[in-house]
Amino acid sequence: MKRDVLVMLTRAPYGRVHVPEGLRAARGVAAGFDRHDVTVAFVADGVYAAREAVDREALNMPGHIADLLAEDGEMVVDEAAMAARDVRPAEIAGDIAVESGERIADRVRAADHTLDF
Amino acid sequence: MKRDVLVMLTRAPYGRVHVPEGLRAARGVAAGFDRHDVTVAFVADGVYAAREAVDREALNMPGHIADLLAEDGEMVVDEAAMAARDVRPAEIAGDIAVESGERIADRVRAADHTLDF
Amino acid sequence: MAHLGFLLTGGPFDSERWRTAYEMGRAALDAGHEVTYFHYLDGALVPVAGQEFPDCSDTGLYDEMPVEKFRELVADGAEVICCGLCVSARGIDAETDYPEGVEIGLLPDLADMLGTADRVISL
Amino acid sequence: MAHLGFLLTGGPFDSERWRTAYEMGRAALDAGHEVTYFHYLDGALVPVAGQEFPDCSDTGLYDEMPVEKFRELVADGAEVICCGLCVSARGIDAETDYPEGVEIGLLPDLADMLGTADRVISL
Amino acid sequence: MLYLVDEPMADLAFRTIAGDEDPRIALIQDGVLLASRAAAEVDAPIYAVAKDVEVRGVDLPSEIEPVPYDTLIELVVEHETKSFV
Amino acid sequence: MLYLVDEPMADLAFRTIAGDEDPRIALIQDGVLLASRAAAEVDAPIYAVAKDVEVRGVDLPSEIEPVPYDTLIELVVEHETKSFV
Repeated sequence: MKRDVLVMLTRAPYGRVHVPEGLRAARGVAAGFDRHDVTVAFVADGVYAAREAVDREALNMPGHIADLLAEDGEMVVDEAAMAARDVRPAEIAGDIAVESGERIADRVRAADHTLDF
Repeated sequence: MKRDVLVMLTRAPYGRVHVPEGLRAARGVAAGFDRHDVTVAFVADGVYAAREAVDREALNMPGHIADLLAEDGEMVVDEAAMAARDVRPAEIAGDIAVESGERIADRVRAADHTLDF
Repeated sequence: MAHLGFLLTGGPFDSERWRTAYEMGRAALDAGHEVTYFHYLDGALVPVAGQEFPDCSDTGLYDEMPVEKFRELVADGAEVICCGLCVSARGIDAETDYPEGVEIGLLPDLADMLGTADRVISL
Repeated sequence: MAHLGFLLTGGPFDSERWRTAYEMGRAALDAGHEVTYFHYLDGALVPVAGQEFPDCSDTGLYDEMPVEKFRELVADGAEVICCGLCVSARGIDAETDYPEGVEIGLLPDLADMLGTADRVISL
Repeated sequence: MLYLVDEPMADLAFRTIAGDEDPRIALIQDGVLLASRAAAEVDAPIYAVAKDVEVRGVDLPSEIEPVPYDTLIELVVEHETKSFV
Repeated sequence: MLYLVDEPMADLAFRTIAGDEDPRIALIQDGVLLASRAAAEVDAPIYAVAKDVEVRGVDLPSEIEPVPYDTLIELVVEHETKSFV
């Protein structure tokens, strides 16, 4: 059955595999038999990975993101988590939508399943 | 050469091996050839492990602590980290000395080597 | 009967998540539910055979080693799938390092679990 | 010449600490210093042979796998000791799973490192 | 909805719970250390995994009910569940 | 004394540094995200591991000097070192 899946990236990106491998999982479940609807949310320390200035190549992100977008996945970032870490909306990469803390919480409640990495 | 070694336990105890294995390392280096002077400091989330109420048996702590004390090791806990986590001095186990945040910082600076787990 | 899926990304020594996954799966099997595990990232290290720890408490986290707990779950009907890519990254030889019944899968297996399970718990 | 000791407790996929340990050791060897590593806890997973990751960036964390980095350090004179107890707990077979030159030790080796090294960096 | 709550994701968890009209909360792992905060912030049924409470020696506020794993599974099966673990 | 500082132990690190009359600080790993705090709190030489700064895209305050690993090792050999990593 096709599901609404929210994939939460919760950790600071560099030095661990969670952001790239979470993105790999996101596009993997978007591309599987059921073609789930997948949204990736950068939350908690994961918001650092949503910044334009991070070296996506060094983080092994570009291929997974291209595949995710090709499967109609979308990417959002939690403004409440950004504010707590002094990350400004202007710093966020253009392919990631800044959404309010309430909107992110709405997405968690509305999803059929959530995964976190 | 005999050294002053400060072993810092930094993580909440249950569910990971860092507290018991950090204690194992502490008594191991206290018992080695040089018989280093070893102090174990419960700092950051490690202060939870210094509470009287934790189940030391379930945390695999008693044997390592007995060995450490037999080697003249001592155990201290960081009051500043306790305060940040709402842990009161009355909650701390009797074999662990509560020391001020400044005193713990003094110990870090004075040690020949620090290890953290 | 419900179908519970667990995504386990924690390793055997750095968090309690493997143990929570075991306890919840154990209770679910006992209640007659269907249980599937997808082990991803350091979760692939959990069911590695040959784990030995000499002096752990009977009441503690390692009353038995993680691999023994998951061997038991497999014997009682749980499906345990480890992500093949994560297995290779960690230098695990699935043939010799995993107990019988632990399967190697890929992300489409996670996608299937998301499609069929009534509940998915990410640990 | 100085003697630098590193205590590494982080695993190969959960933090940058293995990579920092490598980079600092690499720089220390290049400057003519003596380098000893004591791998403890998940640090014992770092130099496990056979790690394969298909598609990592040349500029990233895994331009080579952790085991290759430590193989190189051993070849260039670093002493790499893995805690035997941690090795057993993780189901690692030291004979077949570690590259040549990676030694198995115990806590007295850590005590010796503390006694002889000019600097000890805990990672 | 049932929410499993551990410490690392607690901020997002409590924010999500705040917008739910009929939440149930199960504190799990180090999440049992949040017992006082949960009791103060949330007006809803709150459970805590008994094993996790016992090993950590946490004094639960009276409104939080310790539950064994089989009760936790009953809650999970009964309610849609979101995990913050 | 030279202090290596990463995020998880930052509170104890800055407290320890505050009582040192002649400290040097090297921000490392996610510790480079603390650049603004370090520059504001500490009146002492502050370094940051250049590779860690670059991959994270951190704008360093002008008083913090990015250093490669070989410079970091020179600093370690020159000064007693305490690690908060």
